[in-house]
Amino acid sequence: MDAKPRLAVHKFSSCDGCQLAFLNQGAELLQLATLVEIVHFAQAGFVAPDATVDMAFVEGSISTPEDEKRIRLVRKNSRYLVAIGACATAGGLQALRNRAPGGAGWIAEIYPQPGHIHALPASTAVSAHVPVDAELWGCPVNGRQVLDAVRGRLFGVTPVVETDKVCLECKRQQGVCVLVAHGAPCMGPVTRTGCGALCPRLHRDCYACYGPAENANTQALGRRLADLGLSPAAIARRFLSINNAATAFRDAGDRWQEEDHGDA
Amino acid sequence: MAATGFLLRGHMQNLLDALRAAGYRCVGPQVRDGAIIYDTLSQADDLPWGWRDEQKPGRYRLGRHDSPWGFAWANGPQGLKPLLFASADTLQTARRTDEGALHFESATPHAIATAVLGVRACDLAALRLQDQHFLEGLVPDPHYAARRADLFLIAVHCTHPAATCFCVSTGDGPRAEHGFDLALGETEEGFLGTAGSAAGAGFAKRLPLRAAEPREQDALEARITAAAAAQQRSLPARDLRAALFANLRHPRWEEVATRCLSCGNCTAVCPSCFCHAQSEEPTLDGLSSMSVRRWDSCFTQGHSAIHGIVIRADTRQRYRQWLTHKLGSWHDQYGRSGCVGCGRCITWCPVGIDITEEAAGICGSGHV
Amino acid sequence: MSEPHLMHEAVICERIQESPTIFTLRLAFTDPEHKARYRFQPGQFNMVGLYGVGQSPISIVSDPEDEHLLDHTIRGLGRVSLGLSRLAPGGRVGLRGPYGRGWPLAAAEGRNIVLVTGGLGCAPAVSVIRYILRRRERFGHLTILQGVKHADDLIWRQQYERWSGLPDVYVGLAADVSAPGWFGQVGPVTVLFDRAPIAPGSLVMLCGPEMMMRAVVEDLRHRGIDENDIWLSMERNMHCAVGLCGHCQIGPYFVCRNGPVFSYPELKALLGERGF
Amino acid sequence: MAMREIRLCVPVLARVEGEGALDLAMRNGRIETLRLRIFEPPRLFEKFLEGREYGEVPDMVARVCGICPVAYQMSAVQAIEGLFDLDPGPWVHALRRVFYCGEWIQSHALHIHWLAAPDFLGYDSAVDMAATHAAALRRGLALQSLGNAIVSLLGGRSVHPVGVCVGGFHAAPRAADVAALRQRLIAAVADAEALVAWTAALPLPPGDQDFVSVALRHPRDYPMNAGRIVASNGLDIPVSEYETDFAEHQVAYSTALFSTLQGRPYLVGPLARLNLNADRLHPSVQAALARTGISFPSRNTLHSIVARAVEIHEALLEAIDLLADYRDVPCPGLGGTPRAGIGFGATEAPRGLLWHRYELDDAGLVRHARLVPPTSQNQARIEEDLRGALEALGADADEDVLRKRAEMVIRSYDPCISCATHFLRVRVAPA
Ligand SMILES: Cc1cc2nc3c(=O)[nH]c(=O)nc-3n(C[C@H](O)[C@H](O)[C@H](O)COP(=O)(O)OP(=O)(O)OC[C@H]3O[C@@H](n4cnc5c(N)ncnc54)[C@H](O)[C@@H]3O)c2cc1C
Ligand code: SF4
Ligand code: SF4
Ligand code: SF4
Repeated sequence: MDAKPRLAVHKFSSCDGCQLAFLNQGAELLQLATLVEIVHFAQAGFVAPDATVDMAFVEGSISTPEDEKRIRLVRKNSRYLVAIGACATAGGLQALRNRAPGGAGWIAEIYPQPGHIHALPASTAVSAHVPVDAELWGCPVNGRQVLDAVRGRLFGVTPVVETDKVCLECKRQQGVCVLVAHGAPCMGPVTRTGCGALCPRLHRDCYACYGPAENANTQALGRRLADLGLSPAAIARRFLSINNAATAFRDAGDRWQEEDHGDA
Repeated sequence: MAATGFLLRGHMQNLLDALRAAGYRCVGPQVRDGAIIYDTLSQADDLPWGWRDEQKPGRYRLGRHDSPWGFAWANGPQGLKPLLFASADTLQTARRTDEGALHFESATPHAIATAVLGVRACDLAALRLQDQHFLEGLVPDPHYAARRADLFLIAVHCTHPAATCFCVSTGDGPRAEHGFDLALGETEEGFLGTAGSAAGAGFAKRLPLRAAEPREQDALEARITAAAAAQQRSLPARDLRAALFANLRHPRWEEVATRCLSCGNCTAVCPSCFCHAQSEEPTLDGLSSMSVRRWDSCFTQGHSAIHGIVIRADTRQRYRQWLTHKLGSWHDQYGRSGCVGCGRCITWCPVGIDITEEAAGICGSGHV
Repeated sequence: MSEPHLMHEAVICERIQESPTIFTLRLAFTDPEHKARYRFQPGQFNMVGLYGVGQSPISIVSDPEDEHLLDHTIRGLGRVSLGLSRLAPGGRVGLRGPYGRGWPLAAAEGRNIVLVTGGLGCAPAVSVIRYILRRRERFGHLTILQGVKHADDLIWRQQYERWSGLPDVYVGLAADVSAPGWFGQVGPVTVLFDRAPIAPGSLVMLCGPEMMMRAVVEDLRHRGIDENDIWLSMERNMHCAVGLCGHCQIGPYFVCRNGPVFSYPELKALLGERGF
Repeated sequence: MAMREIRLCVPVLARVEGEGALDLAMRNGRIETLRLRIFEPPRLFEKFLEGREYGEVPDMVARVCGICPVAYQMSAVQAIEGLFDLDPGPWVHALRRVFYCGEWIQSHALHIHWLAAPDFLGYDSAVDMAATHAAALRRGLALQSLGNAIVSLLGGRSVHPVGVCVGGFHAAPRAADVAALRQRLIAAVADAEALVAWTAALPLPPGDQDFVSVALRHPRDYPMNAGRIVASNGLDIPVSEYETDFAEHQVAYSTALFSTLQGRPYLVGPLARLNLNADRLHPSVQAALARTGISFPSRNTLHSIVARAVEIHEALLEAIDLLADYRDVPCPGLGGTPRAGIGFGATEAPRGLLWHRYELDDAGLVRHARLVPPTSQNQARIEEDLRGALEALGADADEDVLRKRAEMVIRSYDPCISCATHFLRVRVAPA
């Protein structure tokens, strides 16, 4: 039998929620530890940030000069690099600061001495800095996603890339469409599946935490949200939320913001 | 068809009890999450008594009304499809030994005998289509077959079509004509029952039915006729297969693609759509793996992806595939159109795209 | 009821690397009963399952009357096929089949055969070449025309050379882009048609990218080949292979059961229509 | 005696949520400089919230922290509902408390087993403990899953749950699901009780420090999502007056702001809660606590691990009681009517008091937001604690002992540096 693959979990700018996809697995995490050698996963007590590994999971966006250096090192040391979560795949909610004309100005408003704060002008996805081998979208990713990726790697294959819309899963779960039946401004029709259609099953609108699906018709959905009574500014906010820097959503958000300013 | 007898509204529980006594799990309509949903039904009180639906493209609302009717609504998002063609189904389990040997086991479900109350004519027509697909094709599908085997169907004639319904134009409703065991027609005091099979006739004997009066029969007929007349939509009355395939470059495809979300809701609620995808789900330890099939849709990228190429990469092609299949090549495959006029794809399309309007627009019946 | 979704274990008896990305797995069912029961027609395919990963349709290239090994020549591309490429002899796969309608070999008997293939390693075509060569007396002249994009893409060079040395066999090779040492012609596969023996009344089998197949059909029609004598092997996404999952439809057809081999008139209306 | 200077470098402090740094300069057993540094790459939540509609706030603030998203959602809805003068009623209050119990259970169980216990048992990680402490670990993981299951019941998932809205919940769980979960909770009570005894029996180093505990206090309940802010120095104020007595200031070496109470460090978190509210515990929790022989209020901050186990026990019993007569309601959420003004919310996150203030305009859009997470409130106290604890080890303590103790002390606060981030480097260097 081959040596166990070596695994690392690295954290960048994030809320730590995606790492919990591992830490919340309980007994399965212990099982994982028998299948792979966990080399670096600081929160779980494994510390070897500079070790070379077979498979690295990266949580968080790149947002400081130090992050930039570190992600290159992680890339160099990892045969297979998986970006996990909205921060690592699209810059995260914190990428909203990329849009602020004065990102630095914001810092000044929160910190009395902004000079001590070292940050890059933008919070960006891992793929903006180094090549990634796979991306698992979601805020947060869940255990199924990360364990599938590890299992696939053990079988020598890449993870399945889920690109379908939330709606499909919503219907498989026999969910009642909240947009049609309640007029809720659901983002399911443009959002990537993976969560199990949690929000519509709890009778609420999806807020797109899994990022854009393939072939997302953001224009048509935006118009529908307008029919439901949302203002252009509110529609823009729907797109410019958790995955605001993902291309499809950023573009849609820009368009509706322009519309908003046009109206004003 | 002559009525077998009359069931008072207050005796609906007797019907459910009789079904249970006959060994059936009973599934029926009930109000949940703001829609009428088919689920296990334990008591007649849970039926949607006094509820009415209002449907239009992209919109569905339930409201109360003060008549005692239980079936004064058209249909909800589901037909019989989820009961037979499960939205997720394990097809086989594979186990791998330490030596690498593989063992495959089938996972055919042990279906329980199920009685469905409140089946609409359009759903019976769709059931016939799914039977053709899953049971009468190259090889019958054992999963569908297992669930289909012990199905007892109690139809209810449609008397309150929605604005989105057009079963008259597809020839599938509003009256349930065949394919049921028992059919009920709701009137002011209760239900006129008609047996549609030997099992249904046998079962009717266990119900507290009284003789139906001609007046009641006439009233029901009048209601069904009025329901048919009330339908506002229809498919163009022409050879749609020929017309669609003659119009593959029609600009309307491009236009509908600007509205369509390519979300697949229409295919998911469609009672005849059968596409599904199969995937492997190994356990973390790698010792076993399940092959699972799930509802898929021709509106997804994966549906037509072959390595490196997506045959239908854009929405124009996906919508066209759906419509040309549903209204066109179904004729070649199953001898009739794949549309039974239930109108679900119109109501449950989040942006309200209307199949009858698109078909008319593309096939050119007046308004292009 | 039969179990159309159930796989059967097969063992890899031999593995042949045909090119850097193409390999052949020679498989045998481990259950002797199933092995004895299993029959296939030339040109049919199996679903080959990689444990824990997925299943893919792969043509059977061995000869139905030959030994009891099922040969599959596979190009490593995605999850399943690349994963299969890593298996070694003794490894196990899942197998179910055979499926589909193969080449019209009965109709081809006694006729001159023209095979036009495009792109890398067209497995279904190789199966039919081998089939004909083993039953040489039953078929007329055999013309094999292979086109590739880049001269370096050509695989099985030695095979082509061997075949070209056989009596009553003509082999023509073309590359869109030449390279030093290229001995074939330069251009699309149709540049071979002027020199190649394509007698009227030949039966033509096509396999390759659809753009290429369309161009070839066009050309052949001008050369007086009857459209009923043109057969094409089609590829579509496929999950169940038994006409249930709906992925492989081309208009009215399910490629898995009405195909993968179609006569040109069957496909004429939709061939080249993007999206079908 | 020779001058003794120590230079130590631990590149990453493991088993904390997020990453930060500690600069330490010691000479002859005396600390000359000590700085808990948090390089939080600024995520600027308070700015993102500006211009957002109030209904978006619960989903956005959850993203401050993946480990205590429930706390962020609870403080936020409390603040907004307060401003709207909206009382969501007993059903919602009860279920929110259940929801919060879930987060306490999962967060505390995670901390005890994955982060803290290896310190006391001499391991580098919980995975390494698996062989020798299998049963305890299994029990801990089961409790952690149970906490997650409670949060998922109401929120669909345990990290960034999606069920909460201003006015209540988007959907009521089904009675059958509640009943099934409640049975699992009942079955776990013995485990929770055993966990209290197990943590109390850990070889916890002694400690005795003078510090001020700050927590909520409620007339009847153990504090969670309601009450006044009280402190062991006699402070007793309504939530809205927090800013009068507590102040945040920036230090050059950290991106997390330091909080002080009347200019002095203070403690928030499970130990502070227990120190101030032991009388509010469920009687059987009080009994289990009495059996440990540790008396509260405690002046040993390492008793935090016991306090966490006690709170798991408490949360479990509360959830069981609160779900006893569960009936689902058709529409559990109430839409608020926006109005302009300022709302305050404070709840007890697993790591301590989490205080929010929102100023909304009359359209319900956020004008200003201020979030004060527990970790920045504890930051000054951690430094103070480290000084005391490390100096108490004496001038001859070797580097490894110092480093281990420093990590142990920091960890006992369960600092959630995700509300901050980055590497925690412990450097013991000459001044
Ligand atoms: C009838 C038929 C016979 C074939 N015979 C051969 C052969 O002999 N040798 C060979 O190398 N290839 C053959 N192919 C193509 C082969 O099936 C695909 O290359 C293979 O499925 C790619 O799968 P993957 O998992 O490696 O790729 P991925 O891109 O990861 O695809 C994932 C899944 O999508 C589906 N899929 C993707 N591409 C195709 C495709 N081209 N056709 C059908 N389904 C696809 C499969 O279900 C596959 O498992 C044949 C295809 C068909 C339809
Ligand atoms: S509720 Fe949302 S996700 Fe579900 S079908 Fe409707 S639009 Fe799609
Ligand atoms: S439904 Fe949408 S917002 Fe909700 S969890 Fe799923 S992807 Fe995220
Ligand atoms: S027609 Fe409507 S339901 Fe169907 S894919 Fe398009 S937008 Fe979705």
